[in-house]
Amino acid sequence: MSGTDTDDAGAEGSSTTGEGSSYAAQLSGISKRFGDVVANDDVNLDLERGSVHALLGENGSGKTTLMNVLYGLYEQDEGTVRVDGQVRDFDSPRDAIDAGVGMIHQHFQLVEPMTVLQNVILGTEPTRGGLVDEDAARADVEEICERYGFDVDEELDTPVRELDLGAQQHVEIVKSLYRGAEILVLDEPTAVLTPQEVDGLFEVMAELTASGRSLIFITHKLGEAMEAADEITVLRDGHAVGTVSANAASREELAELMVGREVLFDADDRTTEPGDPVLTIEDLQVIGDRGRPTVRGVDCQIREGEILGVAGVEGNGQSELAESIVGLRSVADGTVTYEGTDITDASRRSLIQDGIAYIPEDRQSEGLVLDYDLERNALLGNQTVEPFVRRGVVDWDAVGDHAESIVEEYDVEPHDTGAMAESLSGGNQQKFVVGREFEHDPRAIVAAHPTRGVDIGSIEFIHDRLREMRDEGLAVLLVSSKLEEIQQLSDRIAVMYEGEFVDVVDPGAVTEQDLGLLMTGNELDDGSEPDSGTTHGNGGDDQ
Amino acid sequence: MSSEDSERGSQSDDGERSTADVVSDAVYDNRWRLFGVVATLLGFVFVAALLTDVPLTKLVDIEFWLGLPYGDVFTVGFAERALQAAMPIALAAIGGLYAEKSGVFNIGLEGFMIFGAVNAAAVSWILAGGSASQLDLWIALVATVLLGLIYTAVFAVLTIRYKADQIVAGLAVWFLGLGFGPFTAVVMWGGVSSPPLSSLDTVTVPVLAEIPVLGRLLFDANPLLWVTIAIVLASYVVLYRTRYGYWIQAAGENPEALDTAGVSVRRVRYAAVMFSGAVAALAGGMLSIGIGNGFTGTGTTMVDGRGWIAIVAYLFGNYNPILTALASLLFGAAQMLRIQLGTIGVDLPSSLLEQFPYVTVIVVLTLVGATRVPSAVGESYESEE
Amino acid sequence: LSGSGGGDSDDDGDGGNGSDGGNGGGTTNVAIVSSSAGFDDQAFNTLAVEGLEAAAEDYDMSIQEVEETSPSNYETTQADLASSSNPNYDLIVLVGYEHSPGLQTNAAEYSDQNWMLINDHVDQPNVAGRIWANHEMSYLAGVAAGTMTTRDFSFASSSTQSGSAHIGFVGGVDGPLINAFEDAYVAGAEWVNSDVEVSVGYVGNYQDTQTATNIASSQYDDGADIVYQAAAAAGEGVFPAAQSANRFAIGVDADQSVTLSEYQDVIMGSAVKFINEGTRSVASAVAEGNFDSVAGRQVLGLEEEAVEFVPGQTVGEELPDDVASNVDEATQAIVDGEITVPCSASGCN
Amino acid sequence: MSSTDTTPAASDDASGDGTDAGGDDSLGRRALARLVDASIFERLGIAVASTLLALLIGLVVVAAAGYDPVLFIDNMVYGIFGTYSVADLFGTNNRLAQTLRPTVTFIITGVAVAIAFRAGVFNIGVQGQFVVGGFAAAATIVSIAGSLPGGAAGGAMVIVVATIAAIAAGGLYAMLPGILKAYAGANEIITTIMLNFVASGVVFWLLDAYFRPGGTFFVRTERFPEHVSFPQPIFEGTSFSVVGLAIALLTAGLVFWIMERTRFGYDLVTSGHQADAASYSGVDAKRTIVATMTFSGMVAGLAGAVYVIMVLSYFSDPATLPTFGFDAIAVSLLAANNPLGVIPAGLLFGGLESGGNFVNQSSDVPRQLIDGVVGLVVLFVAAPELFRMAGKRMDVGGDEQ
Ligand SMILES: Nc1ncnc2c1ncn2[C@@H]1O[C@H](COP(=O)(O)OP(=O)(O)OP(=O)(O)O)[C@@H](O)[C@H]1O
Ligand SMILES: Nc1ncnc2c1ncn2[C@@H]1O[C@H](COP(=O)(O)OP(=O)(O)OP(=O)(O)O)[C@@H](O)[C@H]1O
Ligand SMILES: [Mg+2]
Ligand SMILES: [Mg+2]
Repeated sequence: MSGTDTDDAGAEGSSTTGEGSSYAAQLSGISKRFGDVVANDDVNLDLERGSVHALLGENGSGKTTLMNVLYGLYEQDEGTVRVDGQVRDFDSPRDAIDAGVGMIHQHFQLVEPMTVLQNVILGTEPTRGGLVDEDAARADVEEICERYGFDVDEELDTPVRELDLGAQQHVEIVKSLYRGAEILVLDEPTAVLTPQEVDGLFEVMAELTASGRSLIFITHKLGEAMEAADEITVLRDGHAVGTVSANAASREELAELMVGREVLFDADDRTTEPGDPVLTIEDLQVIGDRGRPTVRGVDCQIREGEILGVAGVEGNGQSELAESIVGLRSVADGTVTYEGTDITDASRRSLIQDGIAYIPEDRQSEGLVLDYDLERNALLGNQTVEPFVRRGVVDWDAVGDHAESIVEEYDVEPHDTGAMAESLSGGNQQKFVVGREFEHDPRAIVAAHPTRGVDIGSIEFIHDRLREMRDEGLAVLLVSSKLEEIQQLSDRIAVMYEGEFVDVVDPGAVTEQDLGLLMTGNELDDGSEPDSGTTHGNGGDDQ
Repeated sequence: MSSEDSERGSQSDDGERSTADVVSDAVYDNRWRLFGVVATLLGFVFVAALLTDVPLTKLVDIEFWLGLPYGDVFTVGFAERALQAAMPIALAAIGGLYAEKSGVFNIGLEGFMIFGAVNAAAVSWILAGGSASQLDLWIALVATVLLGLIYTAVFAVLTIRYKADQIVAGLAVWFLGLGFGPFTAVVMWGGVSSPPLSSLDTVTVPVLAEIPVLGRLLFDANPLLWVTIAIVLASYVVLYRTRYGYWIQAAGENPEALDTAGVSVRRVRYAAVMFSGAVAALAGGMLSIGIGNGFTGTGTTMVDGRGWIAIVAYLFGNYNPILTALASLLFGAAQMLRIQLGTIGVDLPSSLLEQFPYVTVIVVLTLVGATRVPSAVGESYESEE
Repeated sequence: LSGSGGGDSDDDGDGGNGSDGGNGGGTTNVAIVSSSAGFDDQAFNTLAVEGLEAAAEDYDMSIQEVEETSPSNYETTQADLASSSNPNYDLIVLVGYEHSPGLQTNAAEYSDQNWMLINDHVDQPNVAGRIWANHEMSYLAGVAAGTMTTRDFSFASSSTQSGSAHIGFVGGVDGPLINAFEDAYVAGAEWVNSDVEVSVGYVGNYQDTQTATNIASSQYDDGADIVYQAAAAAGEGVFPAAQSANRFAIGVDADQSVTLSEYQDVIMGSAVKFINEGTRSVASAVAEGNFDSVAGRQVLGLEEEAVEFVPGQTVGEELPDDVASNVDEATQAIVDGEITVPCSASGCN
Repeated sequence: MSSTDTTPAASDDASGDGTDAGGDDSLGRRALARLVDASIFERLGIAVASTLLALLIGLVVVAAAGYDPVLFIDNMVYGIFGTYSVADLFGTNNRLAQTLRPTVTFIITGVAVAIAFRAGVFNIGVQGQFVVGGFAAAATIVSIAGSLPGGAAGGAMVIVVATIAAIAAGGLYAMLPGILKAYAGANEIITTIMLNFVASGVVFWLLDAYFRPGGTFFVRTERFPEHVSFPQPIFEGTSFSVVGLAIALLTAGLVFWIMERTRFGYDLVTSGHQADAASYSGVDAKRTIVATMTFSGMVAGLAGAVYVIMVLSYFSDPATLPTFGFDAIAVSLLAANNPLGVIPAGLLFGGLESGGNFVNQSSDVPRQLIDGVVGLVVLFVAAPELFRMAGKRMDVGGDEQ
């Protein structure tokens, strides 16, 4: 079978059976429990055909669970699932796929060493004479890319592991389309994307709805929900607390629905003035994983009590910059000076002792050991810190108390240091990591995407802490792909493009659009997007 | 990284390329491996000489090297024997490769080979005693493969269905082979070894056999050579050109992805593991009645570590069936080279020379770098509720 | 029931007296512990057991075969058997020098136990050490091979070329034991024909028949007319190689043209040692109740007619007479000490 | 996986990708995860159950092959405990010593494996390191024993020196594949298997060339002088010494303590779980790999020393040594790579060894059949799920989550 065939088949399918209702899917009275956790409680959701329906909610509010029910991964305890007006009871994703439901998980389902094409057709390979007919498949896939404007058709023979996350996400979508999905569920698709990629995704979504497909779009981000969705359903603690139409809703209203209280989007109210330089970076050059120079001559200073924000499209060297400063990546050339001493080639361990904290961009593979409990995780990075370790011997009681205090102060759910890191939601995982790093009482902080995939409540909290730290006179280097965040927090914004700081601007003086232009190197050579092929994903999130 | 490239290249190429191209590419991609092999050989003779009393001056003397009777060393017979030595290793390695690609580390190859060797001997004995006809032998080999399937089915159920630890289970298979293999012989023949048994005759293809060297190597050969070559090529095609091959790779790299694509990971793994047992059994049967003349069950049995070498061969061959076959050939050649040297009177202590293949592998790996093991190997997979 | 006795094993040592007392009738209990090659090595283990079985036909004797292939267990295995009281062994036969380190302790520890050690000796009154002169029989194999390689001889489909004087040797492990076979074999061949060329190859173990075949083939390819094997079970692989190369081979330890009759057509002869005779006589002596008469170290060679070169069952008849005459001449010369065979029964230098 | 698949070294000691580590170190992790969540008691139960099941099947074979199954069991039990009543377990019989003797080596080699697997380094070379260590100890003893005073004190001194030599040798020999893995990305599964062969061959050659006493064909060292041996307060004359057992238990305890309570242990275990998290926390991944292999090899070397001093009193052709280094992998995994769990696991293997030997000595059941039955035990021990079949489905750490 080929992509187009299924497309048509699917289209017919919906037009014939679809007459039943104008709803592509209807979830009625869905309840799902895990032990005593009520993930979904009598949730209703009606998905208009050809529309985008956003599902908004904090971590653990039940979004993914609800969708896993629709996708046949979980069996609901109560309630009914209707697709094209017919009651369906999916036992496995296969049934859902056959019924035209596709789901793009938060953590992609791709076979890294296999090529894009092989991944797209996996399980539904067309064959000729026993051999996989890659040419036929290629044609179909290229057509799909054509129609919805995906760029992965240049990459069809590239192993997925070489694509950045944005491209990998496209592969996932193409995969669903190739299998003839009429209903597409996207679980936090934007959590790992750059602003540009997000825009691209929204265009794709528009194309899809235009072609009669129906989308469910999970996110924490109000702006995105309002921009991309027709309708928005908000979940809180497993309840559907409201469904509003996107253009009728206001940020504040939605935020309140989500969090159950008022959220203020305060601008920065800084008190102190920056002091002496803490980190001085001169002509820093770093070689990336693929052996190419990814940081190419960065100069800057981060002073006491200031937050230097680094904006940029992912893969332009921000990660390498951060990693080389904190001692996780060797420096090819240039120097890093910290409080007067040259730390260019210092090891991570010595820098930890010198008080340089690091919030890694990938909490799941770096920030936490997923199959350790929180107590053991509290020692991570503290191995050389008294009183946790004395003369090489660990004092687990001290560590335990430390873990307790982090969980308390940073309100990590569950409030149990015995919980496995793996069982925490990403948001709570992030809170724990942030807490642990801040408790180092550091003198400088390098924070990479500190609020990625974290819900509003936590974002607010983490931002406040960062400001506190700044006000206590710490030097903070903030790397983020959320321009909003950068602008809210930074005292100065450095824009990074192809390994260089193309400009350092005052957050007050620029708009997101200006930044977007700078980030895409527009002043250097007009409109040429940085070649996405050369950028690579920061893994872990898709593991 | 060359090894990666070669694998990637062979996966993503567009089907136009002939196997010859693939091989030549493979060779090019692995020029460092080849270089390493040669370098090690020289270094090795050197060290061996150091350890013994052969004067080093002799070794640094070009004349000595030029003077060596290479003609007597690299004979057609040498190549012939190298091929024969490589056959069982290559077969078992292909099996192990498939199992591991699908996510099951079959460390029990040695054991399955021992069972194969003794079963083949036993069946041919039951069929016709010491004087089995060619037909009997083929029947015996087929029976061996079937038995191999049954044995690995058990192994597969334990490792896949019951999530047995693949490494312990594999070691257990080895112990079982060392025990029940010879024991079968005791039951059959009253001793751990069989009496001499007849083996497959070499088959001569009329005209082709006349071709100078290749003729004698390929067309005046033991038919199992052709079987082996066929299996190697077939397994290459299946792995990189058919949907089953895709599934096997997916099962080993990201079973969840395969599962959500609606393919049963378990079935794929069962198939791959049982295939590995079948070819390992054939490799064993090859030793006892294919090219050899009966089963020897003393000590580590006549299989004598070939199953372990097979594992090294496919890791060394970077999971590419063709490279794996070449790696096996390297082992065969290295071993035969040692023998040739002895034959022409180069007198180095063979307890040292025997180490040559092993040291080669180490050196080459150091030059070439990593072999990437499939991500999900060793991990049992359970699809969600 | 085995358990019953184990508990009070210590004072069983003197149960060993059975060897003196127990002769007057009652069963003679003999245990034999294999070498690391195991009982089916087609070499001295197999022969040693044969000898005991022969003795068991003349006497009321029960034989306990203990196959123990890891020498690190020998010391305790010996002790266990010596201290066993059910049965209470009258004689414990230990195959191979791998047993001597353990026996050094146990012979003294269990001074009432009668021991027989094959291929080595431990200097204790209760030990009968028997050492066969592998080097002498190998020398004769060399003589035979050296003689035939310059003859134009053919039998069945096999033949030798007079043009070249080239023979081969396939050994098991490249260690002193087999080196003794090799050196003596070479010397024997050179005694006949000073410029004979000898190709040498070692399997590296005693079970890999396939490698043995490959080595032999390599040597036949290189022009060897005759290959002598000293690789125990692995050595069997030499004979099919001879068959496919249409050349000849020489067997070892037993007359392999009998034990491996499938290969009669290529087995020119065998260098045999009568280990079976050795174990038979010692076991019988024990059954007779006079172990003391057999105790002590004995080197068994040509002089004792404990080793010899026997022509193959079928090929043998056809061999030219000067094979027999050369072999006899060499035998006599060795016995008279006119020829000194390289190496000794206990090592080479 | 920014670190995983791009550079050779990285892609080898992968696991960059957090929960689902690529690269061969995932093998170690999965191996560990496999049994890790079974409680000690459950695992003991499993071990017992699988042993019984294996023996049962073994019995069927025994009977089918025409031997007496009752006698077989009887011998097995007696062979392991040397008695049928717990009362005289420590009686004059030495069967128990026969059980504890191999147990000592199983425990120490098992701990060696556990160290590596815990750190996600797949050291299959314990056998080789064991051989090298044993050889180093023996070589030291035969070379210095003569020149030192005899008697208990002299003996002790020799033993200490020899043991240090063995630990050093084992450590160095394991360090090599460690370095190759860390700095050249050479897959340690392959290199360690290869080095097992090499160790055996080279040691054999060294023994023959430099240590073989005149007047014997046996490739071995001299027998150690009497005074170079462990004291035997009990079980005398059995080549088992409680001192050896004490060393084994201490080793297990010490390694456990190191893993649970020290920075080194935490770094090591963390690297095994998630290499990227480890380096994030300041652990030098490459150095940890080398350190792990070395540590593991040192323990393997210690095992070699204890073995030659307590059991052999000489050293001979490594090819004829038992495959402790391989059994140790089973022992360690059976114990979920927990150094303390290795103790009962080692005991189980010791019992099977000793019981098997006794059956072999006292009945006409062929040795190979006994080895086969032992193989069955290992096979079933590997599959705890088989015994958890009673409905209960548990989600094992190593599984997809
Ligand atoms: N597999 C599971 N086992 C146990 N509890 C679960 C499982 N999946 C979800 N839950 C529970 O159900 C609740 C909702 O989880 P869900 O994943 O739907 O939240 P979410 O809305 O997707 O959160 P996030 O925004 O972080 O993705 C959580 O509180 C969690 O405790
Ligand atoms: N295996 C599990 N066992 C128990 N609870 C689980 C499990 N997997 C997920 N959960 C629960 O499901 C909830 C959401 O999990 P999930 O991984 O979707 O969070 P997340 O989406 O990563 O969070 P975020 O949206 O902040 O990234 C968490 O509260 C977590 O407790
Ligand atoms: Mg989420
Ligand atoms: Mg979710």
